[in-house]
Amino acid sequence: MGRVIYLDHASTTPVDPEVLEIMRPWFTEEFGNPSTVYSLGLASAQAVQQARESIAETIGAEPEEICFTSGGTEADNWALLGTADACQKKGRHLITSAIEHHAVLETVEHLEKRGYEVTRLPVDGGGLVDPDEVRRAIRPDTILVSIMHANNEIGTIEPIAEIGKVTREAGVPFHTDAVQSAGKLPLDVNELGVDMLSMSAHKFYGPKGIGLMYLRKRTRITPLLHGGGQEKGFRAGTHNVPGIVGMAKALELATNRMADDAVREAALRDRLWDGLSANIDAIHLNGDMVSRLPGNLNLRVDGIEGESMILMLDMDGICVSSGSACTTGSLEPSHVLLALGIPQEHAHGSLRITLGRSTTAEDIDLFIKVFPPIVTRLREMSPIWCANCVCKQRN
Amino acid sequence: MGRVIYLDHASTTPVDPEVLEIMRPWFTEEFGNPSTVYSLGLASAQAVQQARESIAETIGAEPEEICFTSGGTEADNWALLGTADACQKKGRHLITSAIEHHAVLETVEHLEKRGYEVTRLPVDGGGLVDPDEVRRAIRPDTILVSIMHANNEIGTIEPIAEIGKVTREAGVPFHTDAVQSAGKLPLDVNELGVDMLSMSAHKFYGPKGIGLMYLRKRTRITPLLHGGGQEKGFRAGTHNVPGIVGMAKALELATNRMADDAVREAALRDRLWDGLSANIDAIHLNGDMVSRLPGNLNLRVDGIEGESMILMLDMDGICVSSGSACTTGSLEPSHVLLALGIPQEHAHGSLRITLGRSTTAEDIDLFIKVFPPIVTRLREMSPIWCANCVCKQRN
Amino acid sequence: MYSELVMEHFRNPRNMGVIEDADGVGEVGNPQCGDMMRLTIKVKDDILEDIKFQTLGCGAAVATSSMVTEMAKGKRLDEALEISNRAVAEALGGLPPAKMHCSNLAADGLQAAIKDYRSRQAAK
Amino acid sequence: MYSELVMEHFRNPRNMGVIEDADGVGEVGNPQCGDMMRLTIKVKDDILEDIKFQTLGCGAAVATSSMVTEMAKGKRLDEALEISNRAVAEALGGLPPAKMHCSNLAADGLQAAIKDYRSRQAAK
Ligand SMILES: Cc1ncc(COP(=O)(O)O)c(C=O)c1O
Ligand SMILES: Cc1ncc(COP(=O)(O)O)c(C=O)c1O
Repeated sequence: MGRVIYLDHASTTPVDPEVLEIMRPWFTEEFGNPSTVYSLGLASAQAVQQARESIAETIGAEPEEICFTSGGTEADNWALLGTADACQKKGRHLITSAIEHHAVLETVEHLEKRGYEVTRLPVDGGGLVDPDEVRRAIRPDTILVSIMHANNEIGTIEPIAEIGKVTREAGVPFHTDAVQSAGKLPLDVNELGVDMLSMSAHKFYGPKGIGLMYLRKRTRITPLLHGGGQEKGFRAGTHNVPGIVGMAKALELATNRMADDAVREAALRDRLWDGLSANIDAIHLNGDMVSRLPGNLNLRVDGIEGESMILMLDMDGICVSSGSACTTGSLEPSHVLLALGIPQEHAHGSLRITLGRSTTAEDIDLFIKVFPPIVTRLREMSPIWCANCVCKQRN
Repeated sequence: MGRVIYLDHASTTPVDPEVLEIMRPWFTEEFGNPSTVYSLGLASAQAVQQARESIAETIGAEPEEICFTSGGTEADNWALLGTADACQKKGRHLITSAIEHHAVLETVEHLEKRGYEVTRLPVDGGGLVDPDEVRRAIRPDTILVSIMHANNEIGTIEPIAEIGKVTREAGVPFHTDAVQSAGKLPLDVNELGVDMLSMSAHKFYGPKGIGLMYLRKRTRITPLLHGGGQEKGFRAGTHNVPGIVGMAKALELATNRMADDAVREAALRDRLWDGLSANIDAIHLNGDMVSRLPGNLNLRVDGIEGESMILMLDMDGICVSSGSACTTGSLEPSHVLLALGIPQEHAHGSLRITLGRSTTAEDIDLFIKVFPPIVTRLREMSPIWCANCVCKQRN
Repeated sequence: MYSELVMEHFRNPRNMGVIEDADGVGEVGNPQCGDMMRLTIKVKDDILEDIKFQTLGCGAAVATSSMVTEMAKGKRLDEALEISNRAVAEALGGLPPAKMHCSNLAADGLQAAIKDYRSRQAAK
Repeated sequence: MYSELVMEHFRNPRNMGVIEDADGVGEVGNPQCGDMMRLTIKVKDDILEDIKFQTLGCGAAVATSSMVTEMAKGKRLDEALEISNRAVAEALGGLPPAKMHCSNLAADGLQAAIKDYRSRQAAK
C-alpha cells in the first residue's frame, strides 16, 4: 500500500513532531516525580506548572482551574459523576443533549440506574440544541447542564455562549465537552460561560492518554480519583509529565495556526463535498452547514452501508470512519444521526470525513476520483438499491 | 550540580531507552486509533493486543483479563469503587489494611462517607498483615478484601498468597495493589489467588500515565469510566497506544532482569544500612528486614525531621524521600510508620531510600560519606536532640 | 479486525448478483444492524445449480454471503440446509466477537431461499 | 517548591544555636507537624541584643526561624512584637501554600521568648 490518506482527524491525530521533541526529555533525563521535594522533582513540578499556566491563558482561565486528567473520557465522566455526587442534596436532575459523545451518554445512563433523572434535549435537523429548550428544561432540582461544544460525528457547533447565559441566570453549573473544538475553535471559558470543560490532547496533535478538565473556582465536585493529593486533591495519580508538557505545546501550536487551518480545511472540505455531490446520486449531507467545524464532512449514501465503504476506501489507503469511530464493531446506527431525524436504514450509510493538517488538495481530488466507483460497486451488491435493478425500492 | 544520584525509585523511574524507542512510532507514523476499522487503526489495535497478551502471559492471566488504565491510582480506585457499586446488594463491608497507599485509603474513606463500612487491619511491627486477621474480619456482607502486595514506604511484602487462600475459601473477591511489586517480584495471579491486581508502568521503567488492572473473568465490577466501549466496555477512553506498548516492553525487560536486579539491589541496600548504622547514633530501621523489597531501605534518625534531610541531601545531588512521596508539602506523619507503632515525633524523622537499576556501589558509598555530617548538622540545629546539649531529652 | 480470508471475500466476493429467473429467493436482514441479504437460487434435480447474493452490510456480512454461496453451490438441498452460520464463520477463519450476532446471517438466507423454493414446488 | 531565598536561609541559617545564659526562652511547636522551635534571646535596654534559634522541622520551618532572628535582632522589644508570621513569610518571598499553616511559627516563637523575658523581669 502506498501513502496513507488520513481523513479521520476527529478520531485521533498524529503527535506533532515538535510536540514529541519537547516531550522527550521528560521521559528520560527529567523523569522526576513532581510530587517530590528535591531538585529533580522540582523541575518536573515547574514543567507541569508552566503547562498549566500556558493552557489556562489560552482559554482565559486561572492556572488553578486546570486539572489534568487521562483524557476526554475521564474529564466527561468526572464532570457528571463528580457533580452528581457533590450536589445530590440539591437535586438529582441533569440536562444533556441527545447527541453527546458516549462518554457523556453512557455516564448519564449509569446515573439513571442510580436514581438520577436525565433530560436529553432534542436537536434540530442540523444537530443544534436550542438554548430556550435548555431554559425550559431547568428545574429547581437541576444540578448540571452538559452540552458539547462541537459534535464528533457531524461537526455541529452548539450555541454554548447562549446556553451559558441561560445556566448562569438559573444558577446551574454548566459543563461542555470541548474535545472536538479544542485547538480548532477559539475557547474562552468566560465568554462561553462554562463552569467545566473537557479536552483531550490527542485530538489536537498531542499525545493520547492525557486531557484536562477546566474547573471553575468554587464549583462543587467530588473527585473521581482519590489518592495522593495531586491537583490539590481534586485528581490523584502521579502526573503524566511528558503528556502534560506535550498537551500544552500542542494546544499552543494549534492556537497559533487555528485561523489559517480553519480557512484551509473548510475550503478543502467544500471542494470535497462539491466534487462528491456532483458525481454521486442520492448522496446527502448530515449536519448543519453553517455552524460546523471547518474540517468536518459527514454524508450518507443511499442503499449502502458505512463499514463497507470504509473497507473499500482503505484498499486505496484512505482512512475515514462511519458513525462514531469509538465503537468498532458496534452495529448500532449512530445515535447522532437518529437524533437528526434520519431513518435508521439511512443512518447506516453514513461516512465521516475529517480533514486535518496533513490534508492536501491532491488528497481531496483523489477521494473524489475513487469514491464514486466504490459507491457504484456497493450499490450493485446492495439488495435495497434500486435505481438500476428490477426490484422495487424498499424504503 | 554534578551527577544526580537518584535513590527514589519507589516514587518513579526513568523510562528505559529501549522502551522509549519502541514507543516512538506509535506517537507519529502509527498513530491510528485502535477503535477504527481501516489498516492504520488495525495496526494500533494489533499492537495493543500484543501488549495485552505479553503482559497476560507474564502474570499468568488471560489476555481478556487485562484492562488498561491511566495508572495505579485509577486501577485502585476502580477496584474499590467498582466493586462497591456492583456488589452493594450483597453488602457494604470492605477489608483493607492500615498501611495501604492513599489511592486505596482515600477511596475507602470516600466509601465510608457514602454508607460503606471499612475494616482497616492492623499490621505488626514490621508492617505485615496476618492472614488470620483477614479470616476473622470477613463477614457475610464483606464484598472485597484489598491488601497491597508490597508497601511503597517500607517495602514490606505482604503474604498475598496466604490471604488469597482465605478469601478464596470465603468466596470474597480479593484485590491487591501490586504497584510497588510489579517488575520487582514474580507475579502470578493464580498463585497469589487474587481477582484484581493494580500496576503502574512508571514504577518499572515504563512511562507515566499508564497502568492496568488485572480483572479475573466473572469478577463483578461496575466500570469507573463510561463511554466509547473500549476494553469490552469495562474501561472507556481512547487507548494510549504508545503508553500501552511501552508498559508491555517495560514489564518484559523488568521480568527478564528481575532476579539479577534483586540480588544486586539487596546487596547494595544492605551495604548502605551497614554503613549508616555503623556511623550514626540512634538510627533505626523501619519495616520487616526479611519480607522486604530488595531495593528498599527506610530508616529514621532520632531528633531530626525528614524534609530537612531530603533538602540537605539534594544539595549533594542525592534524591530520596520521606514518608510517602506522593504528598509533597503534607506535614502529616506517615500513616504507615504510625501503623508500625512508631511514635509521631519519630515518624517525622524517616527517610526512604529506594535503589534501582542506575544505583552503583559508588553511589552507596557516597551516601554513607555525606549523610552522617548532615545528621550531625541537623541535630545541632534541633531543639529536641540532646546527646550533646544541655537541655533534657523531650521524648 | 477481520481475518485475511474475510477481507479476501470482501474484496472479491464470489457469486455476487441476482438470478433473474430464480427458483427460490431468500431474504433475511435485521434493520437494527443495517444488514440485509438476498439470496437467489437455481435448483436442478434437488441440487443447488446456481446461487447468487446481494448484501447490504459490513465486511462480515459481505464475506459470509460470499462464503455461503461457495459452500452451497453444487450441494444437494438437504446438505445445503445443514450449513450453519457458525460453519460459515468457521470457514472464514472466524469473525470478530462483535460481528458474531448480526452480520452472520448467510446460512439463514440460504435456508430461507431453499424454503421458498420448496414452498413454490409445493404450490405447483 | 521553595523560593531561592528560603533555600538560601535553609542552607545558611543565621543565628543558629542556643544562648546559654539567655534572658528569655520561647518554645513553640506542633507535634502533629513535626515542627518545633526554641528561641533564646538576650535583652539589653529593651533592645534584642542577641537571638538564636534551634529548629526541628522542614525547610520552611528552618528558613522562617532564621529569617525571624535577622528581622528581630537589634530591634526594640515592642517593635519585635509587631513581627507577624505573615511578615516573615513575605520577607522570604512567600512560602508554598501547604507550608503556610504549620512551619510558620517563627514569630510566635519570638513573642513567646519576649513574653518569657518580661515575666522573668516582673518576677524580679
Ligand atoms: C466529543 C468527544 N468527547 C469525548 C471523547 C473522548 O475522548 P478520549 O477518547 O480521549 O477519552 C471524544 C473522542 O473520543 C470525543 O470526540
Ligand atoms: C503502592 C502504590 N499504589 C498506588 C500508587 C499510585 O500509582 P500512580 O501514581 O501511578 O497512579 C503508587 C504510587 O504512586 C503506589 O506506590
